[in-house]
Amino acid sequence: ADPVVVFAAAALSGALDRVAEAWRAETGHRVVTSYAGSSALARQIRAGAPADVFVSASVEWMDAVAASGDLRAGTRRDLLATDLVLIAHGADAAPVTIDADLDLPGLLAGGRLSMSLVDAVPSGIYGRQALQSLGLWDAVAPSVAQSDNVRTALAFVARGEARLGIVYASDAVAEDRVSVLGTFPAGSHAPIVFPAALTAEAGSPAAEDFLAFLGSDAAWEIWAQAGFRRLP
Amino acid sequence: MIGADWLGPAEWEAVRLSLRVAFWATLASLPLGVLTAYALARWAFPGKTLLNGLVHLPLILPPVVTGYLLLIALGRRGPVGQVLEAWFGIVLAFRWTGAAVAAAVMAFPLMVRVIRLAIEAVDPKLEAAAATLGASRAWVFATITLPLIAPGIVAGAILAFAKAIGEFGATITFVSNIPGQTQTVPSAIHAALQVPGGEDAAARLVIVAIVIAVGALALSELVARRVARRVAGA
Amino acid sequence: MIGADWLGPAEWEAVRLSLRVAFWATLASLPLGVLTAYALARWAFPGKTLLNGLVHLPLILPPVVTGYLLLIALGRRGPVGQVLEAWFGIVLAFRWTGAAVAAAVMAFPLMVRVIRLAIEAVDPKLEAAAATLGASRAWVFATITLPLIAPGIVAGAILAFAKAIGEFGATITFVSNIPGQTQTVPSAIHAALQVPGGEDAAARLVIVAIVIAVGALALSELVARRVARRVAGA
Amino acid sequence: MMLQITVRHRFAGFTLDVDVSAPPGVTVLFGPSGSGKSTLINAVAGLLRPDAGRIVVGDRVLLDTAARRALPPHRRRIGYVFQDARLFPHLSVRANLLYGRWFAPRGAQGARVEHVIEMLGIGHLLARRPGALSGGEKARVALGRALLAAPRLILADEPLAALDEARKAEILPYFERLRDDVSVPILYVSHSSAEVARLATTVVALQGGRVAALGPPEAVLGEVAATGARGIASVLRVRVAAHHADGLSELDTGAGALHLPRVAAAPGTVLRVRIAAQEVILSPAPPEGLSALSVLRGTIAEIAPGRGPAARVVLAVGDQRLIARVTQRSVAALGLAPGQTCHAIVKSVAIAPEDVGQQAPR
Amino acid sequence: MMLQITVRHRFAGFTLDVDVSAPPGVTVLFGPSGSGKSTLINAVAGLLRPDAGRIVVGDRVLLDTAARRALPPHRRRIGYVFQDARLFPHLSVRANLLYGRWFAPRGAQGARVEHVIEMLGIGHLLARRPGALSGGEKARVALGRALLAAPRLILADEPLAALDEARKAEILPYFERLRDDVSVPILYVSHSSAEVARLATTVVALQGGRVAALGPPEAVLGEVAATGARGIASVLRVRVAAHHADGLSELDTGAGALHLPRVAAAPGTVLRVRIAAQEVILSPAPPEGLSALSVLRGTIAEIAPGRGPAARVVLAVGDQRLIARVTQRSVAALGLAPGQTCHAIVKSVAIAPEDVGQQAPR
Ligand SMILES: Nc1ncnc2c1ncn2[C@@H]1O[C@H](COP(=O)(O)OP(=O)(O)OP(=O)(O)O)[C@@H](O)[C@H]1O
Ligand SMILES: Nc1ncnc2c1ncn2[C@@H]1O[C@H](COP(=O)(O)OP(=O)(O)OP(=O)(O)O)[C@@H](O)[C@H]1O
Ligand SMILES: [Mg+2]
Ligand SMILES: [Mg+2]
Repeated sequence: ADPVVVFAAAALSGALDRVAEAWRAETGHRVVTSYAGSSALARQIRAGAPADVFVSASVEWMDAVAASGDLRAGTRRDLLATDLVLIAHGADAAPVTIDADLDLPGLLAGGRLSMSLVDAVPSGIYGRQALQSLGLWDAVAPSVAQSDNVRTALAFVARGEARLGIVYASDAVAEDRVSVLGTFPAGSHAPIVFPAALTAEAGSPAAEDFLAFLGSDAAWEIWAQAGFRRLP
Repeated sequence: MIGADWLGPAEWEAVRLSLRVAFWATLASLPLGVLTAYALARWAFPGKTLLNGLVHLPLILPPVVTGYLLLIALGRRGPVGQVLEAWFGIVLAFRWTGAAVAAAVMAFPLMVRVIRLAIEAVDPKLEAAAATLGASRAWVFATITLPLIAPGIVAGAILAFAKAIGEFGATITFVSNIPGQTQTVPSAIHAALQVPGGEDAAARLVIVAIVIAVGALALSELVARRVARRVAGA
Repeated sequence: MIGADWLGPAEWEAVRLSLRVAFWATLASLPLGVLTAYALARWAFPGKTLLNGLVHLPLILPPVVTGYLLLIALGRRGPVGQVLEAWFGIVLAFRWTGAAVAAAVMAFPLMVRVIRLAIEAVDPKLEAAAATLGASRAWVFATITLPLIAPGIVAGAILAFAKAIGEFGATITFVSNIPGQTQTVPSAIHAALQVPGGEDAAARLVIVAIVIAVGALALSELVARRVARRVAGA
Repeated sequence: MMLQITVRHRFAGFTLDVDVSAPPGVTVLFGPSGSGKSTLINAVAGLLRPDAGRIVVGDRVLLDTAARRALPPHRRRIGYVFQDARLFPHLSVRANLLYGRWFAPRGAQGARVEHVIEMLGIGHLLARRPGALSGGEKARVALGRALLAAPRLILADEPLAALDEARKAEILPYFERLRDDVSVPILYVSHSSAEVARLATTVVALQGGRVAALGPPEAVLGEVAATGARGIASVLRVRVAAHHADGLSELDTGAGALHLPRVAAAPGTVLRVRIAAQEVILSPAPPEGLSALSVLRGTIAEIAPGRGPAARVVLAVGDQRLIARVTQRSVAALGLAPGQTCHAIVKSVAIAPEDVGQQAPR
Repeated sequence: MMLQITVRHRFAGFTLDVDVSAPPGVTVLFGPSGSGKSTLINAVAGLLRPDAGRIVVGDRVLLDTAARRALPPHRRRIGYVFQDARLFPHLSVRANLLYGRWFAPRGAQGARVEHVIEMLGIGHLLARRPGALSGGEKARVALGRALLAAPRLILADEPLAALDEARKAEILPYFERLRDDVSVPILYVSHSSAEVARLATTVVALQGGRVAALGPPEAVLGEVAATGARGIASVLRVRVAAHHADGLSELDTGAGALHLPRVAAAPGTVLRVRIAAQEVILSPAPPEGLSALSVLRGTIAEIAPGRGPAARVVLAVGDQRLIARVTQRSVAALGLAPGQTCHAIVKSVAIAPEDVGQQAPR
């Protein structure tokens, strides 16, 4: 049978591969995953890409695909959630409480705050929302170094080029050259969700099955290990 | 020593695909590259500046934009893509052929620039001499100009090949990153870098890319030296 | 007509920055480019293949990798970066100078290839003639080789400039995107394309990039034609 | 095959303005460096599009700017020996030689390849590339390449300048045969008045882009203006009378015999012989006891003192004219005067092989 | 400034193997196309590194492969006139001419720029680029460029081949002056035996990469093997005796006077005159009533029949040798035999200006 083609946000790579492996062990079906930025994947699906399942890192891009009629109606659901964390270079930084009183400029001490693109990449957008709602943004905005994806943002901190960074909790778990200083309060930014859906082109029952499997308990063992949360 | 299992099957697949994509991208764009270079070097025609700008466009624009434009034009729902599919049964989107097209487009300015420079360096007196001996413009081109610019063509081709091996932004935007179908080595490297702890896999692929490219370079140097010696006439 | 407010201030800043980065990337790498091209074209030395491969590397590798390698080497914590900072007070990380370095590195293979081709096309008999008239190797280079390859240098420079205008992947990976400091036009375009409905903003910037590059191309064609006429000796 | 060339072209600082009409045969362009010879030839080849002009070879109009007609170079069927060789560097000598063959119409009769290769002495070079040839070798290959293109018009721009005397002497007869047997019209640039006299059916003397003199070599070579004093010569029509056993050929001028080293022509053949005016000695009385064997008897037709110490004495010998250049002192000492009978002494061995040519059919 | 050149070099199919030692002055390389002249000159210039060799100019060792010494070309202080001009296409004619000046040591005394430009007649070309020059114009600029480099050794590879007679006649005296007044050693390739006789202090005849003959022109030009029969000539030392009012100069040979068109040298000056063997007429009795003014009296030293109908007769005139080339028939008819007294008739106007040269100081 044809493998199930999954277009997934790059932030999910690794964990999603293990989920797919688990599914294959269970069903014998193969999954082929194309990782790229959510924007690129969404545009490709709208241009007729042969994808069966789309997992986006951005609600907006999922909306955009839905609006153009390229999703199979009724299959969309919010799959995963994660948190936004403040990280620092080094394995043993002291934790802080993230609230409006946090002396972020003091923590930066002239260094850089590494984030994803604050106008474009989801983690960056969430990060700015959080800083703004806490009233910390204006003080640190000039120090923000923006990367085009969250992995690069993480790498700047890991290499010590940037003192602090804001990334997903799911990204921070796998990097031992950084330590998590704290988690942003859930109310400081819009909920971070990864929606998933079948595309309008998806024909095979296997695709439906895989989408279902993504939310199964078996999958959640893997998701949780990778730092993701179930939606409340 | 390093065994075949040093790379996973998906990675080997990416290597094979990259080679195929780069080879065809280079080979298929070469005739058009030579023609374009010749037109820019030798002809005067309205719209020459435009053509020149158009050729350079993929160099100037971020690859993502080029890929996006390709997707809009050549995708299954794009105007050109629909024509290609309906009339010739050719589908580029999300196939390796599309990856080759993206690589060719991205490499085209390099190829044209180099070949054009070679054409401009040909002594028109030799072409004139050939004409007096009865060779028409086409024959002069085939028997004098073309052999004399052979070193330039080799250089242009190798540059295009290297670029095609390394192309990533336009490719992933146009044909996505589907393992076994459109995942080239750079896409695979990129994907590997997204995985926490994926640096090792990325490094292995980087080494593979380097080996391929250095091999191609060395080969091209050999060819170029031979060709140059022929052309120098010694 | 299109007013100055057609682009936002951040976008104008990006345009200014792109021009500055591309200009300095091209200018500063030109001497090294000519030297490298000359060495590859004319000298035989151990490690020549290696140098050739090294020069082509940024073409072959995905830009992200190049950017990452630059970060490792030239970042504040990188071995070279530390030396630069400690000895010369030069910091590249997160500065526009770093963006220029990234653009220069990415454009270097193109520049070198083109100039090398031009050098290989110079008739060694003319250089020999200059030597008999008393010119040392350096003088022969300065008075004969260099003027004769001027069209190649112009072509190489314009190719590098175009590439530098379009460079994005290595730049953002090395120096990230700091508006006003390292956010060049391609970064801005890339950012715009990441958000749904950002195509308009991206299109505006794409047009700006095209205008810049076509302007540079047209200028270079003018220069190249003059230079070529001089060199042809008519 | 008449040759009609009217060309006007301006370069910055130089204007070519010529109107030449020449009968079939070899038309030699003669004139100082920079006088416009190559420019004229380039216009005939189609490599230079002149400001205005009309060029007709036989019945083929190659160019007519008034009628906006210009045959492209590759349709002109020419064999152009460039002043600077212009061999194709990427082709072997053999491929260079055969290049024009590819494009000659099937069945066009051109020179035989082996024959040309042998005449030019380039058999041992065939596999080489032009970069490894000496200057004279290049010149010979360039000549061969043009000859082998089966051309209907040969343009030769100083084809022999880079060659030694011996080699020239081997190649010159080939041009004569082209002129006489194959009747390919030839436009030939030369600085050598010996070559001019031997080959030319018509001489065009150029000077600063204009025609200074035009006519058969007998006429033009007698003009100081066209050739410079030392180039003055007469060209005599002679008939081969006999070949003697001692290696000399007797040539009848109608006014005495010339004895020349063996000439390769059957008795009865009409040849032409160039006799440099400066090599003729005059003697009122029949000379005796001299090593010179050829004495022609004639009547002094004209004595023209030159600007220097020399004078030009024209002798009517039979129905032809022989020019002698002697010192004015001798004219006075010997009391030479028009109408007087006089003997012209010509050394047999002083007439070079390249000074004897087949009479061009008119 | 002795010139010592020992060079051995192999190309595929050609081996140069020469050992030449020449006194100061002009050393002319003479020989057929492909005999190795340019190769030899390139070795002296340092553009060709021969397999083995030693090249010494005066006290400067340019090359000594045994000692692994090779001066790079730019330190050899040469002025090389290339066979193919090789002008710098991107520089104006003026910049081409002055190129070597930049690198000449300060205070090196070279030719005066205006003087060279005037002699070569290239004043109107200075602003042009080489691409817009005629063949002969290129050759002249190339010559000027080499002369103006203030060289300590001039290498000239057929510098005059592309020029007309008049232009040659203007340039040749310049080389003589270089030889005699400035005493720059000159290595000169030529196919013209007139140039050889006029300029050469030493002639090196090359043949297939080897030295076929070497010596002063008097010796080498008398050899059939070295020059071909038609190049045989004698070179006589003569003293200017008087300049006559009718424009003739009287030159004393020690065995009779030569009368030549005015020679630009003060009475008493010693000159050398090349007399082509084929232009000499012999007469056992003193000739009378001839237009030829110059008669030398001598004794027949040697009669050598050639392969053709001609014979070479060597006359001892004073302490010098004059060679005549006459037919064997004349030798028989006049009963010429060694030891016999004989008169040699030479036409005054037959000696070209380029045949009269300053006597090279030995
Ligand atoms: N690079 C080369 N490779 C092989 N053979 C060569 C090379 N250069 C010259 N030759 C050969 O060496 C011989 C001598 O060449 P050279 O140029 O010295 O001749 P030359 O005496 O100058 O002749 P010319 O009067 O025709 O210029 C020729 O037969 C030529 O073909
Ligand atoms: N492209 C050009 N632009 C300007 N002047 C030119 C150009 N080509 C030739 N000339 C000039 O035209 C004149 C005639 O040149 P041409 O080459 O016809 O001379 P030529 O008679 O062949 O001389 P030579 O015997 O020296 O080859 C020369 O004075 C030359 O400088
Ligand atoms: Mg000419
Ligand atoms: Mg030579």
